[in-house]
Amino acid sequence: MTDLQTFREETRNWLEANCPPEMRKPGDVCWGGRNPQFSHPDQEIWLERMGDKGWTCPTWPSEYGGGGLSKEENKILQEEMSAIGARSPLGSFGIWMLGPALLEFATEEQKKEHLPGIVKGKYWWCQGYSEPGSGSDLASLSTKAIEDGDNYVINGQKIWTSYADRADKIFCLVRTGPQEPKHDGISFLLIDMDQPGVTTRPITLISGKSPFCETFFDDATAPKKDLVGGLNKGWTVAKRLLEHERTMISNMGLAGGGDGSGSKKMSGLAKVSKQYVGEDADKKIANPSLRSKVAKHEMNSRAFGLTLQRIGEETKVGAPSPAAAMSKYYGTEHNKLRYELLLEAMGSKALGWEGEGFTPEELAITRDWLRTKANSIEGGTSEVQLNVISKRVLGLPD
Amino acid sequence: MTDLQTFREETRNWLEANCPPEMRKPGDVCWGGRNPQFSHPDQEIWLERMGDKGWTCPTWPSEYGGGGLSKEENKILQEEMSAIGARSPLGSFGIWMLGPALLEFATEEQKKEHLPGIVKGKYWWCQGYSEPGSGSDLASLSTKAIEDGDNYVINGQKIWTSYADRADKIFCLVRTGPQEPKHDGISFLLIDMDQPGVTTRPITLISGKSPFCETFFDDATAPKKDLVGGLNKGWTVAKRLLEHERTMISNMGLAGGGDGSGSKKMSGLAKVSKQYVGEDADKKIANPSLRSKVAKHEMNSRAFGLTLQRIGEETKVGAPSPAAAMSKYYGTEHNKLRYELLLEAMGSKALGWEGEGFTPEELAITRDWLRTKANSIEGGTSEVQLNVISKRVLGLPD
Amino acid sequence: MALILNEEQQSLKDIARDFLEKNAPITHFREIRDTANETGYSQELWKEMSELGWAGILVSEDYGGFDFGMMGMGGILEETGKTLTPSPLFSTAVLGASLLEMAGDDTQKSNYLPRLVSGELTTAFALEEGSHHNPTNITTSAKKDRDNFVINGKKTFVIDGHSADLIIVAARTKGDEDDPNGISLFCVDSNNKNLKVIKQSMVDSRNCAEIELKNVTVSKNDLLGDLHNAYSVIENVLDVARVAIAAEMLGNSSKAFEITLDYLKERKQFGVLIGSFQALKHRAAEMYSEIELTKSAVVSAMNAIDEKSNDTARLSSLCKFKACETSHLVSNESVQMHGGVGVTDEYDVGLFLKRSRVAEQVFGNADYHVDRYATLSEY
Amino acid sequence: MALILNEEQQSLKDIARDFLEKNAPITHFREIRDTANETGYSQELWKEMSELGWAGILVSEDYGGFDFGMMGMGGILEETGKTLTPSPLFSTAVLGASLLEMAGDDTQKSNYLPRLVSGELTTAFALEEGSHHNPTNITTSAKKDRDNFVINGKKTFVIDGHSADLIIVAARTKGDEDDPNGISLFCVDSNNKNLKVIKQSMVDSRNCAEIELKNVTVSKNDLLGDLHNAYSVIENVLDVARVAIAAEMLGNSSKAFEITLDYLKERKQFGVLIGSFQALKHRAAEMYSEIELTKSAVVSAMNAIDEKSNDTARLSSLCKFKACETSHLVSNESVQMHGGVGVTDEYDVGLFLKRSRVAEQVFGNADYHVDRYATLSEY
Repeated sequence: MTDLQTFREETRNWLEANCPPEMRKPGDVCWGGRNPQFSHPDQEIWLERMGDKGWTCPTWPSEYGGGGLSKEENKILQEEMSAIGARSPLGSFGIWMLGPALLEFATEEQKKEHLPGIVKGKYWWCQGYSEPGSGSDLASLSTKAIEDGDNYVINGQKIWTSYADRADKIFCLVRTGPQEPKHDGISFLLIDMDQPGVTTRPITLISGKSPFCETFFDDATAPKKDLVGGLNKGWTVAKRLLEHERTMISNMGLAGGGDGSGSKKMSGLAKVSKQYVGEDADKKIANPSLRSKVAKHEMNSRAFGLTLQRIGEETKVGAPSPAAAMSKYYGTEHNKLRYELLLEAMGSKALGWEGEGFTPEELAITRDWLRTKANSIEGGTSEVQLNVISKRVLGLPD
Repeated sequence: MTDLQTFREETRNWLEANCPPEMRKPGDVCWGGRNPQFSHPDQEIWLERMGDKGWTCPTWPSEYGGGGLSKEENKILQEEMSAIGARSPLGSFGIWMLGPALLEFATEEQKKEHLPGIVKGKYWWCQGYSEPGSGSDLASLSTKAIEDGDNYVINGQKIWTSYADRADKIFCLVRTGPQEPKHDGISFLLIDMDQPGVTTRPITLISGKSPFCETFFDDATAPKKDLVGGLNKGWTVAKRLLEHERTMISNMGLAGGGDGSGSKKMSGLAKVSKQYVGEDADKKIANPSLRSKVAKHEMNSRAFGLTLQRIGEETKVGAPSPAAAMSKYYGTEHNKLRYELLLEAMGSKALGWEGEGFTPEELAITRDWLRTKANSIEGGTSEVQLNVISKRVLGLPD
Repeated sequence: MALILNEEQQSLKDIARDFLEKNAPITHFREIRDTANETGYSQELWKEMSELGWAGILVSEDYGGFDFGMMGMGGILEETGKTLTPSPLFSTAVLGASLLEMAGDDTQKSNYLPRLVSGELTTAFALEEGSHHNPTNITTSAKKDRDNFVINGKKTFVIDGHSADLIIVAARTKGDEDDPNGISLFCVDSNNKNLKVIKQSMVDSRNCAEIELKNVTVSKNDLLGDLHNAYSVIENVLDVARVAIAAEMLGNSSKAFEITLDYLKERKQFGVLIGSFQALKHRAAEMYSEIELTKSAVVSAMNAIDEKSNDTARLSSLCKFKACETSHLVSNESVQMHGGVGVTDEYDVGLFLKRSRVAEQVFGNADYHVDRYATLSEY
Repeated sequence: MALILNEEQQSLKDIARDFLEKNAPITHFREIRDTANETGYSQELWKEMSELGWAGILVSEDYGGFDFGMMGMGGILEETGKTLTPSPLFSTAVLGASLLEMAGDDTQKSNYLPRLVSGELTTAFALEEGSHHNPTNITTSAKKDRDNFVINGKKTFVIDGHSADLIIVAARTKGDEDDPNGISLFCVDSNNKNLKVIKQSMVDSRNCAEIELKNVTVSKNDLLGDLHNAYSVIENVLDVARVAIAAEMLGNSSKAFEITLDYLKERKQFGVLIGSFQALKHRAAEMYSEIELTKSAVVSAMNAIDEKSNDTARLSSLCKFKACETSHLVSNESVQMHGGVGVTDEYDVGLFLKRSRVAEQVFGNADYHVDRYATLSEY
């Protein structure tokens, strides 16, 4: 038996013994934090057990509390969890965004201080990048951090800070240097949200309530030791994090769209179309024009899925390829179109907001449709992505 | 009987008496010139009779050889000519472009010298605007005219000069002043083509042979008195002429496209589609996807036709309205799409170049399709039109 | 064909704009929405609109109306599209008025129209039964029972159906589903105990209802128009209604575009106004072209209705098609060009997006009218 | 699924690029065109291509071929798409080789394939009868007459039909028009006196023919594959051919795009490079995205053919669809972005436009494959 086979067997046994029954059913994922909310007692047990093993962050080094697994071992862990339907133990921007940045840019001391807390879900982290005046032009940010003894004093405003109203800490881009050249005066700072100088206000989106907030800093403070990556070197950290974010969002373009595989079974869009407009004697979607739009969309879904796969094969490394800008652009525009087609297929049934007269699924489509409109804005607008492609990939002049 | 009724009766009688039988059939229009070519002797008679009456240019003042007709009278003349199928007596850029410019900008002496020759078709005029280095950026033209006694000496190259190889004279934009500010150093000059310093070379287009030429000036000369509109004031003349040209081209978008009227009879595109892909039991175009594209196109044709009509009603004056840029843009893009749809409808039958295996109509469609590709380039590219709309109509900043 | 408003029509439109900007700007719509107003519009505002004569624009003078035609009504609707003003203008002054005018007998007209004109009576047209517009898809049945009709069935997407006083129901009196023959219209009092009305809370915060009819009994005097033969009236009324909603959508698109242009001229990124970015400029110019085309299609269809042109059906489909296409494009582009703030509820531009999609579905979306135009053109 | 070429396949493609750039650049195509070359390609060049082994890539080793698969052939075709090289590669090495390989008996294969591999024998597939691709629309009839078949009918859009040595004809041996059953394939010598071959001069200056068959008599030994049941072979061969032409179209689009990018980087207007205009940049970036998607669709379909995937039909339709869409877009945009010179014969970009439209029609345009994909996906 190879090491990997042994690992698989041990993992399977451990999961069998330690994953509580309730956590083998679909359901919400907890986000940890100082005042964690568990929708079921099993959630707390599951988080504690997985956190102790470091399997909330399976590939992180074990000296920082991570699982220390190889890529292959992690793949096995994911497969075995999926086999018993095990829920993810912890949702966290700390895991998805801050952690990888700390691993790459932080000092040994900073890693030791912050990573174990992320692994165990002790703090709920949020991200403070955008500001009202700096959307696509992120580097024009103006939130200031001024030195004051061992601390920085922070003043300014962030926007689109997801879950800021529930988070314990924020990783933040702040201006520590002069305005010009603007990229060179930015630092990456970790700030505690639990202080009087920090207030938040939730943002209502066109799709309804949202996790987004505005976050205000009014003489807030952070210790100097929590500046990551060096004074005025925050832009490097930020760029890497943005790349991760874009890849995350571009993959959304495939969520539910197209089967991506060789299977003949109808995909969601075609099925919904048949359900709402009916099928003809040949089992075709009854409205030929809608059928043609649906088929084109499914074909593009598949071509896009194959492209992500091809890019993966081509790069075979973790570093984002130049095609990442294309994926973010195409994936989000494609996803928006998918929802427009769902609306077209469902007619007046996709136009409900709440209450009676619509099924919960129908109401969800309406809200999701509105939510997709932000896909091509958040994490770099489509326009910015097209700029990036034309400049970096195509070499067109400024 | 009103004056107009009298005029109609007289016109009808005159046409009846003077329009030769051959000229009441469809056929080619002669372009006059020093060495006119007539495909039939009646063509010469018809040109002479109409020229003598000034009815080649019905609304031009009679002191310059024109017909001196009012707008209403001209409308009657056109109606009566159309009633007997009378062919246009003369095709000429002198009539369509140069004449209106002379009437607006020339001195009395220049008008007296040049307009009567245009009316009678004595000279074939061509237009010398674009240069290889100055496409959309017309004002960057570099063909130079240097003073030399009573003359200008001209050196440089023009491109897209229609029929330059057959024309007797050219109206030309030349640089007479300094390069910067570039619009202020341009003059509008009339040059005789029959001199050793002028040579031409025809341009073959992707659609085949074309009336376009390159025209080379190599120490060519023109008398100073043939500078129109004042030294270094040629840009004003040019702008007006370009507006006329755009209106002319944008109207092409409707040529053959849509019936524009309330009549139910099938338009060309739908008819061709039925002919090549057949119709189903309900008399619909057999391919539903093509049918939908054809119908959308016909609907847009109609909406565009109604828009031209509405703009006409709104302005009710000769001056081009701000919507002219929109008409040029939309009309040409729409016409290009129309030909793409014809190709789609006709399949492999629209892909012939010459010779056997295709009908003459099919071969003409292929060539015309290729020719339409120039519509959105000549007379101001679509990109320039969109710039103009966003700046002048929408007031967006530079 | 007149493709511009005459002086009277223009003046009516100008008055409407001034009135709406003052009395029912977008903040008014937000207030109705955020207070979860039960009727979905301000009854006081509707009273004022009626006093201005708007309810009676399509009603003949014999019944207290002003017979001012679609060229008049369209201009007002365009203005309400700009301010997103919720009111029974469409359901009552367009749909109800046209149905009663075209199908009603003298008794019915005398009974309903004067009250409709004065703003006392509101109406709704219970037509649709499925998720997509289909005026022949009528399975709701009306069976004769001596001097009465007994109606059974279920209607959906009934605009203002939860607040109207009078519900005009399309029901089948003979024939099979999808047969245009055998459809009749009935006047049903909304207080009828056998009506089950469910208010549908729509994404645009306007007012629709699902209406279930269980043995709803009406007198034979409530039959509106000829027995079995209501379809041609329905099609005529639908053409009027399509032009009306298209006019509103034109206003919607124009205003969303205007708001966006303003934003492009004031928002800075990378040190310059975003309106100076050529890619956005070109997209703006394309939207402008589409809006111009839509404008022409709408005004020509309004004119066709007033002149009783025999090409009204095609022009009505043309203008609904262009209105749908343009408002789809403009609403999406407007949100995108606003960037982050475009997807917040705080900015108005999202409200136009929401209204756009609902209006697109009213009496046939773009696809429906492309198909219809081709069929009417015999290809 | 392998979505990138392996080393051998990549090396074959690199050799092809070098060979074509040296021996058959676009100037070669212009020369063939401008001298009105009778075969429409250089026979000498074809000999050289065959010596490189290209004619035998899809032929099994038993008959002298190299059995190198579509991942090999596709790379070469992509390169010929870039140089617009005219040759019988598609008609002979793809269509002829696949038809003979899949349908031929041992005698037929031994007779034809080695000569095909060596470049001696060229072939054409006479399938289409109408203006639009439709492989079941076969009315050309083959009637049994003792040991012979007598063929009558008319074929069109037969690629290389005027120059091929062997014409493989799809004819109906039973059933009605549009019935997939009852279709058979026959080998017809192009010297057959009863063939009337009319060379069609196409817009892309390639080589097609209309072929009329009047009592063309062939022996029963010339029946290729099973009597009546050729349709499944035809569909399989068509799928190979669709992927092949899509690979060529990908090369065509990539090169037109490259030429255009170069132009954007060198042409100045208003004192700046036109490639700095944001509207053009965004359109270029959109083209780039479409080309990337097409690339993935093409390579996955090549792979499916080589792996005999049971999803080959859908992937073949997917890649022809994307190739058509992309080449349509890119060819139009390339001409437009070149401005005036783009519509002159002197510049190459128009040649790509012309080739694009012909290739779009070969064995199904975008619409055809959207419909087929949906049908195969059971909706």
